[in-house]
Amino acid sequence: MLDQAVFYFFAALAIVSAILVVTRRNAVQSAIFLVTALLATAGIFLNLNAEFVFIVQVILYAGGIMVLFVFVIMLVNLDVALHQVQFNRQWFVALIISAVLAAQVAAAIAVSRHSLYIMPAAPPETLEPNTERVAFYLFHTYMLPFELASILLLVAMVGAVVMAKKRV
Amino acid sequence: MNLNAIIPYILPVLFALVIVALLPLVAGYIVLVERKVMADMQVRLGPMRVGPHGLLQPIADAVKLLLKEDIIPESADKLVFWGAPLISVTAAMLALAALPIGPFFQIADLNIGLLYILGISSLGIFGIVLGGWASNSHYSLMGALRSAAQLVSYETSAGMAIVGALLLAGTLSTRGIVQEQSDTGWWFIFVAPVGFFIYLVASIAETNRAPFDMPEAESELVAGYMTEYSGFRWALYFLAEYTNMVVVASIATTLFLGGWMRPFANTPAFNFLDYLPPLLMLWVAGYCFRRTPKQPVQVQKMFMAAVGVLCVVVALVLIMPMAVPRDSFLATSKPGIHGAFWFLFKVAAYIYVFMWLRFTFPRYRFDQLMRLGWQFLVPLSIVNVMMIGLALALHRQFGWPNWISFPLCVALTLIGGGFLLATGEKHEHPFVGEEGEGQEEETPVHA
Amino acid sequence: MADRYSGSGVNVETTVLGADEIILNMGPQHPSTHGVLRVKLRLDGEKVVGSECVIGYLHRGVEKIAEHRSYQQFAPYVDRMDYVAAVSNGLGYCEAVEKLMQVEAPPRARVIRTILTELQRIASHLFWLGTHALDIGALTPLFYCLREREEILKIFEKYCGARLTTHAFRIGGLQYEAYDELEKDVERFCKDFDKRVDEYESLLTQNRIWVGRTKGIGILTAEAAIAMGVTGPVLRASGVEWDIRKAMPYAAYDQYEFSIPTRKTGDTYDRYLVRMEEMRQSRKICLQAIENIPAGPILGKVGKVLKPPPGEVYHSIEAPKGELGYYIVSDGTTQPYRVRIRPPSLINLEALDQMIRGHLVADVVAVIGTLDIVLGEVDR
Amino acid sequence: MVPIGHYIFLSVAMLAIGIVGIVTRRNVIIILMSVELILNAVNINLVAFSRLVGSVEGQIFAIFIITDAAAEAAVGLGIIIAFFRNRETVLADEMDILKW
Repeated sequence: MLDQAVFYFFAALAIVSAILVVTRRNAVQSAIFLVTALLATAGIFLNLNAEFVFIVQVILYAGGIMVLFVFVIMLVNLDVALHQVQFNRQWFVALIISAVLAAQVAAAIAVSRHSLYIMPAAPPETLEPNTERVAFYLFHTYMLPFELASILLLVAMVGAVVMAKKRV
Repeated sequence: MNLNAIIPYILPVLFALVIVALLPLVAGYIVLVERKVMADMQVRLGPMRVGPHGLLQPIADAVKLLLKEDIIPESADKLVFWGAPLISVTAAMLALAALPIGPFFQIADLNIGLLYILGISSLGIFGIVLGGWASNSHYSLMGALRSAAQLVSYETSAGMAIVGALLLAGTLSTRGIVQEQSDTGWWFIFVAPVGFFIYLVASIAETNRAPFDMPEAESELVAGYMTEYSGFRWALYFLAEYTNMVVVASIATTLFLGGWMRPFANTPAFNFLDYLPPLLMLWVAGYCFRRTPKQPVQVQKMFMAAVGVLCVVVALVLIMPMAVPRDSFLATSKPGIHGAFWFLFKVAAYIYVFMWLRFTFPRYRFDQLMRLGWQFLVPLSIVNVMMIGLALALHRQFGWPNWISFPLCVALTLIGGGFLLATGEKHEHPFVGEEGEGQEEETPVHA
Repeated sequence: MADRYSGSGVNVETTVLGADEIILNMGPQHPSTHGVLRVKLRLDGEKVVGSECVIGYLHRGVEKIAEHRSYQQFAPYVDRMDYVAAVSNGLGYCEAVEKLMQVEAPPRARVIRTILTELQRIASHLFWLGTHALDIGALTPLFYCLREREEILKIFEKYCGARLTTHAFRIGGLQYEAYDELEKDVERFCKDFDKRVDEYESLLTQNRIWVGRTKGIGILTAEAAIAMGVTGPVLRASGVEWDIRKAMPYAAYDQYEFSIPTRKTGDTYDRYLVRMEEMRQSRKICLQAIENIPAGPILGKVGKVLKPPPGEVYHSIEAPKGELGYYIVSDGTTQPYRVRIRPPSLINLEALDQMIRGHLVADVVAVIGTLDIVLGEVDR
Repeated sequence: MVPIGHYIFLSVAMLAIGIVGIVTRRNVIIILMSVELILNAVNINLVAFSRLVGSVEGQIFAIFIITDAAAEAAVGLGIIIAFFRNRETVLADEMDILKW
């Protein structure tokens, strides 16, 4: 009961703010709504007993990546940019893509509704609290991807510094 | 709906209400204490007019701020300008949810408690950045940008310092961390002093306090991101800042200073320390009563006496669990009451250190701040984490006794710190040397 | 007017701005421009690439007022220029008029003038130290400095009844006879003062942050300083040993032992050290002076109505902030024909642009503080 | 319990919104933000199915995706800053030359 209320609240919040992200003229306001969408998603994660993903989402996504976004928006924000046309005339393409996507998913759900539709109430002990299990998987089974991810981050960091530097 | 289903929610909601209701008052009185401490260090008296010894000053200030005209600049982004202080305050208050004020007084004991506090309080930066941007003023924008850069940088080292303590505790739950310190009998400040130092510095920077108060440096940026704010919105920023101070002080207390534990909690020989809290309160009460006849007005006399009586009541509450028979209900409340006292006492001491540093040191320059953060604190915190890991490994894998492995690793960390400090001296003033090459601005081809 | 004093030829308005450059108006309402100075900063990020000082917000036409006042009537006006060091202003003016009239103040007056002026130098430097430290973020030294400055102001108050704009001297000597305990008061102040300076130094001199904020900031080489006519502690910190008290002694300075502190680099830290040492030297002068205050009249032979012979005179003294000069042209009437004042703050302010180029906004504040300008004197 | 289909629906909706953003917006920063929305949509699916299956491996992949998003944001924003410095624009359809 409470679970469902929380989910639908966060889901609605996420969708509404996601729509606002792509429709606001001002990039800073878009960023604010993106943060809201991400936090709403984080709430959904928490509702799914994924505490660690929740906190990673909050710290990294909302607290880290989005701060970077806001920072860059402020650096490049031009008053002129606000008065320019903000949208391409490609609504048609977007609509088609969305429609095709929606149809696909609807079909998928319709076909497999019996196997997928009802989520089994997961036994509480399997997933709660699972921070330790996440750590176990991360550092045992998925050790190599983890290290690769850190290398990816390093490369990205170097790349970002090189590109954003003033005089190369 | 079943009543039993609601009961677990009642107490946390009650605690949350208490904290949200009391926090503005607490923040106001921290400001008063700060002004008093500052005055004492600067051979002055500080606020003395509103109430005896200025005790009603926070309330007068609050009333003034609430009644002030709410100015929103003409060219500001109204929505963001309106919402930004709320973000700051909300983030700061949410972070309090996972803090254990004594063993019984906690809103929620999350199993990711510490990460939760870190994550939520890192959201407060949006309030600052967006507020600075929305004001549409150069000073505000520069304050906001500085603050974004500063908070992101120092969160790194604060996080690493916390990782060090987490390695020792082996859990993320705030209650578990205190329990671990209680079990071993060693506060983590003695096991990882360097980690505590890093956290102290980083937490000052994170709360934008002097000597790292770059975002609001009043002599450079007027008031930084708050320049265009006034009245109640400004008060909200202020509330957020002081709440954040309480939050970082609570984290430090929980992680490094033994949380709600009394000093020497496990040594029966020091049990007389249990009488210290009531005695302290009685001493404060005595001071209040002594000063009562010296107040100029009848009302002030009564108020001063009332403060004294309040202190006596608190002292009685503190002494009550020890006076009653051992197995009565009141006696079992002793850890809760005394735990809360010691927790708040340690938080207050930590905040006092903040104030002390603020009134002693000049302000860093922004590039120096960043250099200190990235070239000294971050490497040092990494060294610290590695050394704590090494100490734990030596102890657990090779069976070295604790009293060898930990001092050894602290010494190694200190050597690392000294090395960093020595190399850091070399790059002092990058901007003076750069001036020559700054002239030859390359022109973009297509511009 | 603004272009004339920019000292750099940067005309901010007409420069095409690059993408990263913004203009920041510092002042005239800004906590650390020490009054109503307005500095237009051209910034690349936080780095200063150019600046222009806009002055005149406190212009009161002091020089013009002089032409419509008698010589005595004008004396109180000079106190309002550098209001932090009113006694020094008065001394300069009185001595200039005395030189014009070819009279001399009696020895007793000259010694007491020296004592009060040196006390004023200490007071001015204390005020500078407090506000400079406040600009750099150290809150506490200000109150310590004001505590000592208060003692000096109390001495002034006892002597002439006024604390800030004292009007302590009179053309030809002193306004008032020294009160009985002047020596004792000055001695009591001087006895403690050395320890107090040590106290300030213990807060700042070795402090890593203070050193980091001041060393290498706003370097002014000796050549540049001389070329721009910079005087006072700013010049001496660049390594030029020039002090009018030694070079062209006035009042009773030729009788006393003191040294001129100088430093080499000419950065903010050096200027800080020079001023700290100057306070110690001033204390030394005061101690020597109170030992032997000659008896005798306090007013030389000047009439009730001052009518200097036609002619012109330039006389300058070493005010706390640098060379304070008065150029007076007399046409033989009771009112000066023209008075021109050379305020040290104005000339020193011209070095600002050169000193802050390539530094950060925070350094601008430090450099404005270290120049020790008083806008009352810059704008007159 | 919430049916898994609703999670999928949420995820698809966010994906669609992200695509609409990428296709229709001119501002590169907002395009990048739309990409973040899409990655987020994927995360919702991963975590929901991880709960459904009763294993945390889905969460592991969500964490990897967040890492990837961080890298992408850093590089993307670096490019935007470099581009803005040279051309003073953040509009995608003005990025019409290969070299400058």
